[in-house]
Amino acid sequence: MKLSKDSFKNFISQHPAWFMVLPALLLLLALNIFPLIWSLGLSFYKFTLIIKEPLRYVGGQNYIELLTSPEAWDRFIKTGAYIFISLLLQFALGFTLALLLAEEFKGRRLLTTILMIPLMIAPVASALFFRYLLDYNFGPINAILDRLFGIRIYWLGADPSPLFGLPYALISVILVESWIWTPFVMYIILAGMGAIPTDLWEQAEVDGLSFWYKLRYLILPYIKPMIALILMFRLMDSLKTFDTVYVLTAGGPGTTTELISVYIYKLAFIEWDFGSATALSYLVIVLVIFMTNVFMRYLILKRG
Amino acid sequence: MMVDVRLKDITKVFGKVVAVRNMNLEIKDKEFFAILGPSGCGKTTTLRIIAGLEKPTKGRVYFDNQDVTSLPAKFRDVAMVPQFYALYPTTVYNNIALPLRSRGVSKEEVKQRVREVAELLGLTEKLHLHIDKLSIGDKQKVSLARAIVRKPKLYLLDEPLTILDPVTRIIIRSELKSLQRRIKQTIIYVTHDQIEAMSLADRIAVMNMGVIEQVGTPYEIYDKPSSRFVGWFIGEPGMNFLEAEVDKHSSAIKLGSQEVLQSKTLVSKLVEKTNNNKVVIGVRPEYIYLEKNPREAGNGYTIVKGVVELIEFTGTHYIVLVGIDGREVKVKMNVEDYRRLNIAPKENVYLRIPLDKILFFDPVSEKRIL
Amino acid sequence: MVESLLLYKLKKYLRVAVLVFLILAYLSPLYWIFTTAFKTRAEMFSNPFYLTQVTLENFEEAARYGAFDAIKNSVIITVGGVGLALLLSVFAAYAFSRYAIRGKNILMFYILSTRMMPPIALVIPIFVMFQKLGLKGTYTGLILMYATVSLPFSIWMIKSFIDDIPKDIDQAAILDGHSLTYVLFKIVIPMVLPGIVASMVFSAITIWNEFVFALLLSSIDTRPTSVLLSSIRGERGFNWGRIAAIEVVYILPIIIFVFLVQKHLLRGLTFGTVRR
Amino acid sequence: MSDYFLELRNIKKRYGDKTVLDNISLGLRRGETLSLLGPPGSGKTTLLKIIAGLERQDSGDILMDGKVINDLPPYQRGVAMVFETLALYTHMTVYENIASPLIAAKLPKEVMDKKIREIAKFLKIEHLLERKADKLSGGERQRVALARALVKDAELYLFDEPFINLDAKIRSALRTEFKKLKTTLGKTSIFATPDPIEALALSDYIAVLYNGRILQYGTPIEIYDKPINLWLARYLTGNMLNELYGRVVSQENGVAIELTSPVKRKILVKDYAPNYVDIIKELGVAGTQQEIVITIKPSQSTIESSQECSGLEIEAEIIGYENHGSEILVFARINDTVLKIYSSRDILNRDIIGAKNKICLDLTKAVIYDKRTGRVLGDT
Repeated sequence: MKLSKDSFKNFISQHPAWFMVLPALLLLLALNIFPLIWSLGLSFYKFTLIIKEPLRYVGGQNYIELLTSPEAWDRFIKTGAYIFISLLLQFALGFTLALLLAEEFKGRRLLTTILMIPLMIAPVASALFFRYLLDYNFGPINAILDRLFGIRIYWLGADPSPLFGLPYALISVILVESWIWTPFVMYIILAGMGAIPTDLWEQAEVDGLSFWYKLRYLILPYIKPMIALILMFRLMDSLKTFDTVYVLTAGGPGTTTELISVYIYKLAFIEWDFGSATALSYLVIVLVIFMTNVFMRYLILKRG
Repeated sequence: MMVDVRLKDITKVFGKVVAVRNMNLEIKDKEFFAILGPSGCGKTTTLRIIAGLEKPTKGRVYFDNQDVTSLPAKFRDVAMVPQFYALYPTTVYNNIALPLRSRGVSKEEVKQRVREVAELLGLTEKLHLHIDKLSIGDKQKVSLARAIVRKPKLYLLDEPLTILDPVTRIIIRSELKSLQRRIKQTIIYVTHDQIEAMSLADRIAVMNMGVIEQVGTPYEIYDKPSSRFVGWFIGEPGMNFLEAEVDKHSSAIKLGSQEVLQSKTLVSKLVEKTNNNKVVIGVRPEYIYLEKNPREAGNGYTIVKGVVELIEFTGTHYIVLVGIDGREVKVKMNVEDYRRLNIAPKENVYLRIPLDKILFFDPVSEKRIL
Repeated sequence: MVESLLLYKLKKYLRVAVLVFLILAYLSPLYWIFTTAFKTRAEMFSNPFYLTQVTLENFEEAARYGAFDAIKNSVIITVGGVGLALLLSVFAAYAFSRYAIRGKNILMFYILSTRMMPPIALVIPIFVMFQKLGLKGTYTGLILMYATVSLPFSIWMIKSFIDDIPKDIDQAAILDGHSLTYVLFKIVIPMVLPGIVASMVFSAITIWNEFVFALLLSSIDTRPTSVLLSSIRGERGFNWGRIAAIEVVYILPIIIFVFLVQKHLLRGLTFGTVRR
Repeated sequence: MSDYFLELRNIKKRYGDKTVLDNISLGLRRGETLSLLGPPGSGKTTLLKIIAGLERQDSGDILMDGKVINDLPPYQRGVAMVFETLALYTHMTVYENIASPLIAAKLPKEVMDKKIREIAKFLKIEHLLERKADKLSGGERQRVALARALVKDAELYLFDEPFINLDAKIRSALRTEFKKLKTTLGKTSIFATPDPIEALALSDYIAVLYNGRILQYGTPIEIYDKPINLWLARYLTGNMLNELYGRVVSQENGVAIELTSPVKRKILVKDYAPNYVDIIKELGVAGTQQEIVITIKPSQSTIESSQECSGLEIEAEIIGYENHGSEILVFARINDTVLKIYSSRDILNRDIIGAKNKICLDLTKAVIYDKRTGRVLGDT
């Protein structure tokens, strides 16, 4: 008994690292890695919780069905359009804010801190509140539009908007997501600018460089690698967009705002088709891995 | 264009730290002026105040009698060369040309002037290269070229040579010196390296803890330091300081039990300037000579007895630490003299000190009194 | 000189003015949340822009609606999840920082990959698993889940703080004659305490705000605030005052956190971009 | 059996495919100070950490008092160390920092307190004891680190570039203080530094490390007067070495050197450097026209025109100078070579820049190297 206790102690003191990592590793194994492998397995089965039907191995059938289903393609295209426009918006606004915040002035720190709030509060809370802001009858946004231009818009409806004819509901989703994430873009660009040595800023000041020269020869070279990174991170996160859509429109009206994540949710927990839902999840994962690879390669090549 | 710079009662406070305290300084037109001091003494802050990158908490800055205290940096027409070259991430040509182009100088003229400066500093071959492809020495040259090309009123250099290896440093230093002879402009040069300041400057201001201790030519500062700090800071190793007593009755100055000097005039002068008969003797390590055998004082020398405590070999010199009644003196000897003398720790030695190399300081204020 | 001094100063003030305007417009939704929470029902319809009469009736109604049970659930789950994650990640982070563990870089990749993964992909098998183990709808289940979710990030963040402490510090202590436990608890942990607090806050915010796992793994008794808020969606005729009141209670702690530890939050937020 | 207190035998260490230490063998007697001198990355820190037991060598033995201690954990080796980063516990006070090794040794409180105050007084940091360690200046931090190492009753003290981040002025002051301390305490110590002056000034013996190997071992004077290769010769003078290039030729009236740079001239060895006749003769006889490098330190030549020159006289243009106060280091150029010569400060009485001046190089004090291998000639 004593011997085994000693040898256990010995083992720990010989391999402290191993022992320190073990508990964390076990938890990750149980609730992350194992479930993921299991769900990969599930994607090759027909499996549902409501009907007492036994698991049925169908091979790649779930995948083939999804890849040939016009419904799935429709969701992918919607998600693509959504990502494209919201990234454009977030980048334009985030870059502007970052440029305005680039130089030191009184109150700069406070402003930068305040902008962190949209990022930190729950997306569910933001989305729910935008439902109020965008409400046709009582919402302040329509109230402002009414007073200024005498118009009101069905922000959460399926009517086509002037922007590429996308439905207003999708535009609203883009608006909310961009409201949440623009500060993120801004922070990363600011961080990139933070990498510009103070010496260099001051040199530009003493040399009397104009704003455009500063932008072109100082700021852009430094934030170039950041831009690729922002795109990568925002792409990954945008593909996962769920909370805001669920609360704002629940994918509706009809399926106008049914992005990939919402579609997976519906497959799994409305139609209870776990097999197809997990298969679609893995298609998304493959897509993300492919895209990050492209970005990483671009980054690595760029950095030599 | 020419300019003299005047700082009047400048104080700069960062939070609780006083970086510069009540500074008054006048830099003459076309002068090569060095601000010398240890790190954290406020020398860089002073330079930044002159550049307009920092606003003084109190006091005014004048260029040619014109108050520029609240003028932003870009309107002061000064050029700066920082310690770490601070180049824009683009080509050498663009780096030199951008300040001119920003000022709306015509394309042909920009080309012309960049060429000239590149020629001057030997950068012609490298104009089209990206700065990442340059050696540190070349980068610092580009930084210098960018300053020169603008023909500014005033050059501000902030330890521009410290990051270079010794050989390049010496080459660029020589070029800088000859450049100043040609362009004849006011240069303010900040450094912590006493050798650099002594080698380059017409005049030096020695700073310590936000205060200017002394302003003068290199040898004024070296030979007649105005305070203990200046004496210690200039020279390697710095000046020795020994607490001594003035004996009014015997007209002598005593180091512990030893009488080192006897002079009525000197003693009466010293008594006038101190209030408790205590003075500090200052003497540079290279002006003390060691001897093994006792000898009479006289003929402009004084002799002090001591014991060898420690010997340090630095390659070019020997530094011998000698104890005198609980005080310590460093003696700097060249290698031949040391080997001829042949001494070892714990041996008795006699220090021969020329009288004209002895200075006197006040023990309380630490200022030189004679 | 191309630009005059006057123009230079004008531009400078203009820039700040534009910025302040932009940010005010940007943050107006927050203004509405807070004013609406204190508005009377009558004023909500008659006057959408200002707040003239402050009332607490919305908060009373929110309490009747079960908002404070949900907040209590949020607190239990968050504290549990953060505590468990912290306990495990401090040890793991130290090991990752100080020892040559094979596949160290896997950690970084792992965090990135969890960021890539739609949470939906993970929740399906866990949903089934929890149902079989009887963990569905329990605090324990949610706490375990959230600890797992915040673990990789928490390890990375604490590790990055430990990395900032030179390894010489540990070696000096070992040479002084101290044991490994002493080095960890008396030297390293006190030195990275700000970092540990920051990572705790970061995990806490993540868990507090999380929605997908909460939606599918909680029950009526254990549902946190995010789920309560989303369930309002199904109702007809929104009581905006009540919703705003719940939201104020829900997001106020986060806003306070943002101001307390903003510098550290930024470090977590820009993970992988600033430090590489 | 040797009389060494510490002995290293064939220590080898690799990180991945990079050899950090290659066959290091050294010995150190009680009370001696050894310097490990070498540029950054030469393996100094790794060697110190292996001696302390903080890292393990791949092969080779460490012996203390003749006993192999390879498997002894760090705290049983009786070693104290000052790290390059100083490694202060920044969240603790100075007092707590110094107390650390005593707490680990489980000393009674009163004994501990007495020891801490003694060492603090000795290092003049008594007034800092209650201060937090991150609120100190560079010099103060250095002293605290020193105190924490010295308070421990160790048999061997290791110092890893402890003065590295200090101003030159404070650095040289601390150096002298440190040497005094060491002499007073009489402890055995190893001192790693990249600064030749520090190594020369502080140690009884120097081991020059280069790319993980010991290049030369000896007393400071041995090493400075005859560096084993050209790289070390340049390194020791901070690249201020004067170098003349030439080849050895044999003539009827004796062996001669045909200089190629910076001047073309043929000189008879017996006239200029009689002490080198035997060594050069061997090379000349072989008839290979061996190429050599003649090195002369700046202090071994003169620039005064009044003095008679018994060495090699060269005329060069003065392009700059360095003012050291009592001495002036003059730079003079001839055919793309810059010669460096110390002179008295009187030279500044005239405007010297741009002037041509005669320079006299004393070849009897020169050290001569084989140009091809870079090794010193006349080394046995």
